[in-house]
Order: sequence, then C-alpha cells, then structure tokens
Amino acid sequence: MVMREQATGVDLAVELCGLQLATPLIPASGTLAREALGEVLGVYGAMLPKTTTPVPRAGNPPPRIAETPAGMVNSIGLQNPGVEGFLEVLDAFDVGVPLFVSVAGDTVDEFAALCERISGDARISGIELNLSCPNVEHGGLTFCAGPASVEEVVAACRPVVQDKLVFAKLTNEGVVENARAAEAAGADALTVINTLPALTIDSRARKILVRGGLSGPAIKPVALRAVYDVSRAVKVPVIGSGGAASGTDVAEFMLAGATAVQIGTASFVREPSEILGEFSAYLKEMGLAASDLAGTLR
Amino acid sequence: MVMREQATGVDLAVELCGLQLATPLIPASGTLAREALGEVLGVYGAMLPKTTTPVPRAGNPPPRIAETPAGMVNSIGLQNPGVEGFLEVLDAFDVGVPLFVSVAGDTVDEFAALCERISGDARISGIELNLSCPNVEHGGLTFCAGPASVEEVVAACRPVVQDKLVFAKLTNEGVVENARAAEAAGADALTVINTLPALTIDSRARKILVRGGLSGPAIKPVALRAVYDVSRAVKVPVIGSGGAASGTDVAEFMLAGATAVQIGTASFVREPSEILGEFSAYLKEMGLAASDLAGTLR
Amino acid sequence: MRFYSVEIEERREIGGYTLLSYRWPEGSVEPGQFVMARAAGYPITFDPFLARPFSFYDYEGGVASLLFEVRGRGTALLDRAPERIEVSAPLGRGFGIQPTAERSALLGGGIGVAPLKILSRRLTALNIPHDIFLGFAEARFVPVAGEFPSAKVATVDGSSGTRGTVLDVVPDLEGYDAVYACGPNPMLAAVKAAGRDSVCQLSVEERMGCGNGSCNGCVVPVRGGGYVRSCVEGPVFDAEVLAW
Amino acid sequence: MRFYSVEIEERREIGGYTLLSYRWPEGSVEPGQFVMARAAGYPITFDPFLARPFSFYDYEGGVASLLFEVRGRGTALLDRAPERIEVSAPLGRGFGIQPTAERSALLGGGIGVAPLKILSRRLTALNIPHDIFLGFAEARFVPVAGEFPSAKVATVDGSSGTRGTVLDVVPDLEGYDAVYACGPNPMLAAVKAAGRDSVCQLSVEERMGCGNGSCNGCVVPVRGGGYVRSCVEGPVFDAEVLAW
Ligand SMILES: Cc1cc2nc3c(=O)[nH]c(=O)nc-3n(C[C@H](O)[C@H](O)[C@H](O)COP(=O)(O)OP(=O)(O)OC[C@H]3O[C@@H](n4cnc5c(N)ncnc54)[C@H](O)[C@@H]3O)c2cc1C
Ligand SMILES: Cc1cc2nc3c(=O)[nH]c(=O)nc-3n(C[C@H](O)[C@H](O)[C@H](O)COP(=O)(O)OP(=O)(O)OC[C@H]3O[C@@H](n4cnc5c(N)ncnc54)[C@H](O)[C@@H]3O)c2cc1C
Ligand SMILES: Cc1cc2nc3c(=O)[nH]c(=O)nc-3n(C[C@H](O)[C@H](O)[C@H](O)COP(=O)(O)O)c2cc1C
Ligand SMILES: Cc1cc2nc3c(=O)[nH]c(=O)nc-3n(C[C@H](O)[C@H](O)[C@H](O)COP(=O)(O)O)c2cc1C
Ligand code: FES
Ligand code: FES
Repeated sequence: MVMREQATGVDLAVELCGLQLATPLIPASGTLAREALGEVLGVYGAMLPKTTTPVPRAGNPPPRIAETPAGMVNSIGLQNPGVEGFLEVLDAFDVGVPLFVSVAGDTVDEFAALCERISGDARISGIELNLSCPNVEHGGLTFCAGPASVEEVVAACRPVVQDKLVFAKLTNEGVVENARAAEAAGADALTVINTLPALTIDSRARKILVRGGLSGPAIKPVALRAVYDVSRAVKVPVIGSGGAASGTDVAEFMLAGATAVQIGTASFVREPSEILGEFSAYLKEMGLAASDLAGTLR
Repeated sequence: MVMREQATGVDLAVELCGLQLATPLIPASGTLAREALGEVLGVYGAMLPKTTTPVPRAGNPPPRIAETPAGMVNSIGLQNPGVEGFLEVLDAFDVGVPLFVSVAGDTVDEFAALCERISGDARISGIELNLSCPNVEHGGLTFCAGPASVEEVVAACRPVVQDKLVFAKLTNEGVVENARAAEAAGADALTVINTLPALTIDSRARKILVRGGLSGPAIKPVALRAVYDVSRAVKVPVIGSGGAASGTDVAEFMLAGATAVQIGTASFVREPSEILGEFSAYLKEMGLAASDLAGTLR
Repeated sequence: MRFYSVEIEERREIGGYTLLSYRWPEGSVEPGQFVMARAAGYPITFDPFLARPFSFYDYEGGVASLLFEVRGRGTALLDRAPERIEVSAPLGRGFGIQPTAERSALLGGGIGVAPLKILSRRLTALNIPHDIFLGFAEARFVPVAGEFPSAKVATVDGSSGTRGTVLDVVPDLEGYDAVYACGPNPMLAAVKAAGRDSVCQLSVEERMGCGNGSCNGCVVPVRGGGYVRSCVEGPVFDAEVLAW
Repeated sequence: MRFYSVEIEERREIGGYTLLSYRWPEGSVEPGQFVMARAAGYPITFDPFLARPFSFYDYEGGVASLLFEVRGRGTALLDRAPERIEVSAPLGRGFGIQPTAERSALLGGGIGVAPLKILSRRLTALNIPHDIFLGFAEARFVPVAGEFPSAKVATVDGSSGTRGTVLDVVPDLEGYDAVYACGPNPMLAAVKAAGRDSVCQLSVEERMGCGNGSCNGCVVPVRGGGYVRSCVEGPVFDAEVLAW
C-alpha cells in the first residue's frame, strides 16, 4: 500500500527477518484499538494487536492508569476476549501490512497451545511472546525472571509455529541474559523492552493509585540502553519498545541497534503519522534511508 | 539546630536507627556540593556528601550529563579526592546534623578498608555503602548483581564500623533479594534505589551522548515500587531515593514505607527548602506529623 | 490520537468554574460527548503527559465550549494557556435522547453540570419538556446555575438553595420516565438506586489515558461481569448496564 | 538550586539572536559570569527538566540582559515565555580584568559574543583600551555586531566582513598582552594555540546540570590531569590551566 511519506522521496522501508516493512514503525501491543485504526493507516509497517490469552480475561478493576512525570503507569490486567474471540475480530487489523499477534499464557504449555492454535492462520506473519506476564508455575514471577523460563517458552513455541516468525518480548530486568537464552531457543527477533515495574500513590487519599508498569518518554533512556546492549549480545534483529515519541526517538532506537521501533504510549498523546513525518524529515536532513541507520552510531 | 519549618508548628522529626533527624530529608550522595551548602542549612535532617573511594578518581571525560524527559542521565565516574582528601574537607558538611558518608571500593577488601579508615572519625554517624559501583573481581558487574556480593560487602564492613550505622545502598535490579541479603549481613538500614542504567544518543551527531544512570522525576514510580516492596520484605528502615521532587513526593515515599527520603537530582532544579515547605504544608493539611506517615497507606 | 490546535475564542470564570470556548467547524457534537484537551506544547514538553477528558458544555454556531474546574496540573495549564489549546475530535457515546418521554429530569452534581447545558439546548430544540436539578458542594460553584434559569439547586453546605445533595431537590425521581445524570460516580450510583434503572442514563467519570479505546484504562464494571471502556462504549451508559 | 521568578523587562530580536532583559536589583554581576535560566513553570512541569546556562550580555542600572540563540527546547521556551522567567543568582568565576595590559583583545565566536558586551563596558569604564573581534557562521547573526561599533567582523560564509573565522581578522594575536575569548570550545582551543597561553582567558561551554558545583557534570580537563567544574572554577579559565 502507499505509505504517507513516500511522497517526500525518503526510503522508509526496512527488512525484518526477511519481511519487507514499508516503515520501521509497529504499534506496541496493547496500545492500539480497532476503533483507532483509521488514524494510522499507512503509518505502520506491521500491525500488532493487544496480547491475547487462551481464555477471555476481564482485566483488573479501575483505577488502571495513573499519570507520572513524562509517562504513565498502567495495570490493565491483559483484558482480552480470549484467543477464539480475538481471531474472530482479527480481520480488522489485517490492513495490508504484515500482521503480528501477541500471546501470553500462565504456563509454558499454554504458550505452546496458543501458538499451535494460531499457527495455521494465514493472516498472521509472526507471533510475539509476551514474556512479561506471571509464570503461574513459579509463584507469579514473570517468565522473564530468568533465562531458564525464557528459553523454555521459546523452545516450546518455536517448533509449533511452522513458517511464522517468533518474537520474544523481554522486560528490562536481566534483559541481556534473557536475550541470549531466547536467541538460543530459536527466537527470530527480540522485542526490548516492556514496561518497568512501578507504583503510584495518592498522597492525600493515602492509598495506592496503581501498581503496574511504567511506560512513556520517561523510560526511553532505559529502553535505549537495553536495545543497545542486547543488539550487541545477539545476532537476531531487535525491535525497540519503550518511550519512543518523536521522529528522532525512532532514529535513536535504530542507531542503538533496533531494526524496527514500536510506538506505544506516545500514540495516546500524539498522532503516529506525525512521528513518522518527523522521522522522514530527519532522514531527509541526514540524507539517509531508514535501513542505513543500523550500525552507523559513531 | 532550629529547623525552618518548626515555625509552622508541624513536627517534621523522624527517628532513623535510633538517630533523631529534625527532618526526613537527606541529600542524595553526589548531588550536593560544599559550595551549595549555604542554601540548604536547616533543610536536611542529616548530611551525606558524594561517595569517596580509597584513592582519588579523576572521573569520566565530558560529556557527563544529558537531559531526558523529566530526568537526566549522568556518568560522572565517581570523581572524588579520595578518602584522605575527603576527610580533610569533611568539616564543611559537619553542620550540626548527623553526618553520613558514602563509600565505594573496587573490591570487598577496599570497602572494608574504607570503613576501617573512617570508623574512628567522631564526626561521622553512619556509612552508606554505594553498592552500585563495579565489582572489579567479578568482571565489572556491580556489587548489586546478586545477593551474594551484597552480603559479602556488608558482612565485611559491619564488624569494622563499630558504633556507627551501616547503610546499604541498592540499585533497582534484584532489589528485594539484595535487601534481604543486606539485612541478613547486618545492615542497619537500606537506601533504595540508585540511578537506572540508561543511554542517551544524539541522533544528528549519530553518537552516544552519555551512557550512565537515569535519575529525576522520571524514575519516581520505579523507586516507589522498590521502596514499597523492600520495606515489606525487611525489618530494617528503608531510606527512599529516586525522583523525589516535591513535598507530596516525599510523603509518597514515606507512605510507601521509607523512614527518610533523599533529595538528589531535584535539588538541581528546585530549592530543597521549597520541597520541605511543601511537605510541611502537606502534613499540616493532613493534620499529621512526619513520623505518623509510616504504615498509614490504606 | 490526533489533536487539533485551536484558538481560544473566549475564556471566563463562572463562579468556581472556567468556561473555555473554541471554534470547531468540523461539525456535529452530541450531548454527553467529550474531548481530550490539553494546553499546547507537544512535543516540546511531555509533562504533564496525558490530555484530560472534558464534556462539551455547549456547541453553537461552530463554537464549542468546555466548562471545567481547576483540580490539578492539567486543568491549571488549560486555565492559563495563552492563545491556543489542543483538543481531540468529539469522542464517545453521548446521551440517547428520549423523544417520547413525558417527564425528563436532568441531574448534575458539581462539575457534572457541564453536559447538561448542551443537552438542555437539544431537548428544548426538540420541544421535549425537562426539569433541571443541580447540586453543588459550596456556594462558589453555584453561579453556573444562572445559566439554567429553571433549575432547582441544592448545596451541601446549605449556602444557597436546599441543603443537601442534588437528589434532595428532586421531588419524585421514580415519576420521571427519562433521567439524564452526570456527576461524581458515587452520586451516579445514588441516582441509579433512587430512580428507575430502565430510564436512567449516567455519564461516568473515569481516569482516561487515550480517549480512543486503545489503552483500556477507563473501564467501568458491567452487569454480567467484566468491564467496558467508558471512552468508546460510554461515557454515557444506561444505568441498567452498570454493575454498580 | 535557588531560582528567582523575574519579570521580563524587554525582549527583542537582534538578527538571529534574542535579547532578553530582567530587573536584578540584588547587586553585582561580573563580566563572564552566567545564570541558569528557564521558562517559568516548576513544579507544574518537569520537562524540559534542566535550566540552561547563559552568560550575562549586559548589566546596567539594575537590569540584567541575556543574549541567546534558539537551539532547542529550553531556549525555544525562553524565547516565547509570556511574562516571567526563572533565573538563578549570578554564577561562576568571570573574566579577570587585566588593568595594566597595554593591548587587550576581545574575541567572540558566534553566540560567544554575549559576554563581550558587559566586558567591553567594564574595560571602557576602567579606561582600558581594547579591540573587539567577532566571528559568525552566517549573515543572519551579524546584526549584533552593530552593538560593538569598533568590532572587526568575520563570517564563515563570507556574507559580510572578512571570510573566515574570528581568528582571521585578528592581525597579530601574539601582540596582545590580554586576550578575552568566548565561543565554541574548538574556537577557544584555536585561540589558545594562536595566542600567548599566559595572557588568554577562555570562557568555556560545557553542558550543565546544576550550575552550583553539585553535579560534577560540567567539567573541563586541566593541565596536570583530572577535571574541574566549569560552573564554579569557571566558566572563564586561564588558557594555561586547560589541557586542550
Ligand atoms: C468523560 C469525562 C468527562 C469529564 N468532563 C469534565 C468537565 O466537563 N469538566 C471538568 O472540570 N472535569 C471533567 N472531567 C474530569 C476531568 O477530566 C478531571 O477533573 C481532570 O482530568 C483533572 O485533571 P488535572 O490535571 O487538573 O488533575 P490531576 O492532577 O490529574 O488530578 C487532580 C485530581 O483530579 C482527580 N482526577 C484526575 N483525573 C480524573 C478523571 N479523569 N476523572 C476523575 N477524577 C480525576 C485526581 O484523582 C486528583 O484528585 C471529566 C472526566 C471524564 C472522564
Ligand atoms: C557558561 C555558559 C554560558 C553560555 N552562554 C550562552 C549565551 O550567552 N547565549 C546562548 O545562546 N548560549 C549560551 N550557552 C549555551 C547554552 O547554554 C545552550 O545553547 C543551551 O543550553 C541550549 O539549550 P536548548 O534547550 O535550547 O538546546 P538543547 O535542546 O538542550 O540542545 C540543543 C543543542 O544545543 C546543544 N547544547 C545543549 N546544551 C549545551 C551546552 N550547555 N553547551 C553547549 N551546547 C549545548 C546540544 O548539544 C544540542 O545540539 C552557554 C553555555 C554555558 C555553559
Ligand atoms: C495501556 C497499556 C497496555 C499495554 N498492554 C500490553 C499488552 O497487552 N501486551 C504487551 O506485550 N505489552 C503491553 N503494553 C506494553 C507496551 O506494549 C510497551 O512495551 C510499553 O508500554 C513500553 O513502550 P511505550 O513507552 O512506547 O509505551 C501495554 C502498555 C500500555 C501503556
Ligand atoms: C550527578 C549525579 C551524581 C551522583 N553521584 C552519586 C554518588 O557519588 N554516589 C551515589 O551513591 N549515588 C550517586 N548518585 C545517585 C543519587 O544519589 C541518587 O541515588 C539517584 O540520583 C536517584 O535519586 P534522584 O532521582 O533523587 O537523583 C548521583 C546522581 C547524580 C544525578
Ligand atoms: S481512555 Fe484509553 S481506552 Fe478509554
Ligand atoms: S553544572 Fe553541576 S557541577 Fe557544574
């Protein structure tokens, strides 16, 4: 399809695991609703809806979000209709660019079963394993608590996914070790990072507002560090996630080593097409194509 | 000495390991210079200069700092005159409130030797072990890389420090496990947290600006989470550090479980006395004393 | 989320509230719909980070107006924004007008009065008779009642009108066959309890992140279990849908 | 760090630069000293987070003025701040006036011209003769040279004055027994190389965090090894001290 920025003559295309993406931007899982798709057509090089789970999840009671300096904390609780309901409405996200889906299970077997359920779906080009969710078999620590559980999940999912790509989405804690484990287990790419564990308190009500994950521009320097370190520790492509909110932010992630960059929280306060426009203007100013950025950090 | 806010009739005093602090505010190590002391007299309940090391350190070449959304990244490299030069000028920080000093070594033995050198100094009430520095004997990972090295340092320092307090300053990664280890090894209190590993990139120059630690309001929700979790995992007092920049921020840290709160980066952009004034106004509005806040989180 | 930079047409105080209006030629606004709004400045500043939701107070001749109370940073900045602010397009599902209702009641609690102006204008245009009941915490908020000539007023501190909440000035809520209410969630729960579930429409107030359905942050619990997003399925809900 | 909210007395463009002045009754300002400045707004916004350092352009009759170039967010916000800005007290160690010097040269590169105005005023008051040399990248910055009637001007693009850098318009730098220079660090290094080390004073430009010596972020390398803070030991240094 025609990308908004092709008009400017800047080449925004990148290659991710053999897939051609018309732009390096991908919506971060859980931050783009079906209702909001109209606004982003032609902006994203791939689609990625909210994480789906084996059975429907109601999610957590409100309040689920709180604003923080240059960011926000959320505790949505993976509210989703479950994989069956998810697949029924997935067509909405099939907008002519590669479609990735994010999955999460309570156990390794649930991850594998989800991948199996999805593997036959021709609409889907790749599966992002959301390893930031609690590992019920290990007292609620997340699957990113250590390389062992990361390796276990990826190794269980890789064979059942056949011809689709498998991405492991990692949290910041222990990210380099976990990245090596995911690569060893056969992940095609790594998404780095997810939200940072955080807490907000209402000092006047003297109660916890939200205990959840911090996202937004506040965490960008942490995400950049993780992307930089991981991309130097593994050979597979890295997809950056964490605070990207402008065209130069996207460039920073790619200079740090990311092949593609996810736009999440920033899409709540800015129009993703503006971010792509800024990125395109940056490339024009620098006389570069998007695919040139990788590895040009001096 | 007379505290600025006593005028308002609000009781700001807190007790930290048996020490009476006139206010719960303490300068975060490395963020208050001798030259700036005049501005903060009467504001802080205790003093805490920049980390000192066995021998002088020149620190890292510039650029050492970069601004980030609601924060900054620094890579100072522990520039300091070394413990001997440090002790010569320490009188400047002896301003009538308890004086703590921060120490860092490349090895466990260096930590112990520093503590021994200082232990006889009557001006000093407590020693904060800066465990965020690289552990040279373990390939440059910090002493907070795991509970073992935390326990080793604290266990080595505790006995040589005689009648002074020993605080272990922990980074965010693995903080709960490390907190338990520090407590088990005899730490009197825990400072939580230090800066978050981060990276900044200049997209136009296409070079790394600063690789270092993220601090400031951006990390407050992460620090609050760490303080909350640690204070529920250990019995010793917790000293909060990370993004506190207003009176209600101080209250949030104390509600989360902190006995005292360090003011660091915020002191570069605000006057600490304003923060204390806001905290005092908050207490007045709530009809509470500073020491009442602990454990009143609903 | 797309934001439009709009010029401030008018800004004035109405008692404890601020009325702020801007030109919005892009067409229709339904009573009960809202906008995400913020002082201009992106991407120069990301703090405060999120835009804030505000109901439409009025929409006349291509001019939209908001009525807001300064609570914290977001509203403080809107209150002092020099010339322009940034707003989203009209969002959400508004009030469902009940044309056949014989007796319609509009209930506003505090700043919940905001959407009743545009709603009352719409009902009047459709010749639908309606009674307006307003409740305020303190006297300083009461002046806005002047914009609703026929309204019955209650104040918690008794400084004007009846002492009590808005419900204390409604003679017989059951007697109404259409009830439109906006205010703090506890008031809405009380309305739901006092009125006939089947005829009550409630505009709820939840914290919002995106305003376009993307973050799942603004949910309310619904009968039958689970949560729905108040920014797309709401902010106006039929009382019987809510699990309150 | 203590900041004072000050009212903007005057703000006008001088070519590509903005001149901004405010009342500063609190007394003396030394040539070469600087302030940390930012648009008002704390603690309502923490982004942008840090204040920015600016040399004093002038100080006359209790009115201090800054001359700045809009580079990024901090200067953009100062450039549009409605009525007030926030400034620290005068900071740092300024130029050491050499009263006995027979020939004094003032060199400014780009916005490095800023501290030369107040310095030239001081030298004139002390009847110390001095020559002024200014270099600019482009024509749009040259208008400020009008504030220095006797100045010799160079432009890199040759649009006015001599084509080249400021050093290209100084006849014989060695011939001067007092040299005061401000500009980008590479220019200062060139001055240090071209002039007599022992008589050159250089106002350096490093990123600053706090401005009061607390963060150790603004250091410059010094001869004999190690680094010193340019906000307290500088920003003006004797050339021979710097390890450049
Ligand atoms: C659909 C909808 C319509 C609204 N219409 C109006 C309106 O017409 N006029 C008006 O003045 N307000 C309205 N509100 C409430 C308004 O959004 C909040 O008052 C505003 O977000 C506060 O922002 P702040 O930055 O000033 O306060 P903050 O600093 O964000 O918070 C200050 C206080 O306000 C509370 N608060 C913050 N956000 C919300 C929220 N979304 N809902 C409830 N409480 C909140 C906080 O708990 C805190 O106590 C509406 C809210 C919703 C969801
Ligand atoms: C002692 C001192 C005196 C100064 N005097 C003046 C003056 O009189 N007039 C004036 O216009 N400028 C002066 N500067 C430079 C001024 O501080 C920077 O231009 C300003 O901080 C840029 O802020 P910004 O937010 O607009 O740009 P940013 O968004 O912070 O950065 C934009 C660009 O400016 C560069 N930059 C940012 N901060 C600095 C810095 N501290 N030093 C050098 N480059 C920087 C960045 O690398 C980037 O390329 C002085 C600097 C120092 C250290
Ligand atoms: C409201 C919200 C919901 C999210 N839901 C998910 C999710 O379902 N699955 C997932 O892998 N990440 C989820 N995330 C994390 C984002 O995908 C992203 O990794 C994180 O927010 C950091 O990037 P950002 O700062 O650009 O938002 C969510 C984030 C937010 C703010
Ligand atoms: C410029 C700078 C220098 C610092 N130096 C030290 C140090 O020498 N020792 C130490 O333990 N922490 C040091 N820190 C970390 C702070 O003490 C503090 O733990 C951290 O910045 C988080 O708190 P804040 O957000 O309030 O600054 C430094 C932080 C900054 C910004
Ligand atoms: S505000 Fe984000 S889904 Fe409603
Ligand atoms: S700017 Fe902080 S020490 Fe100089």
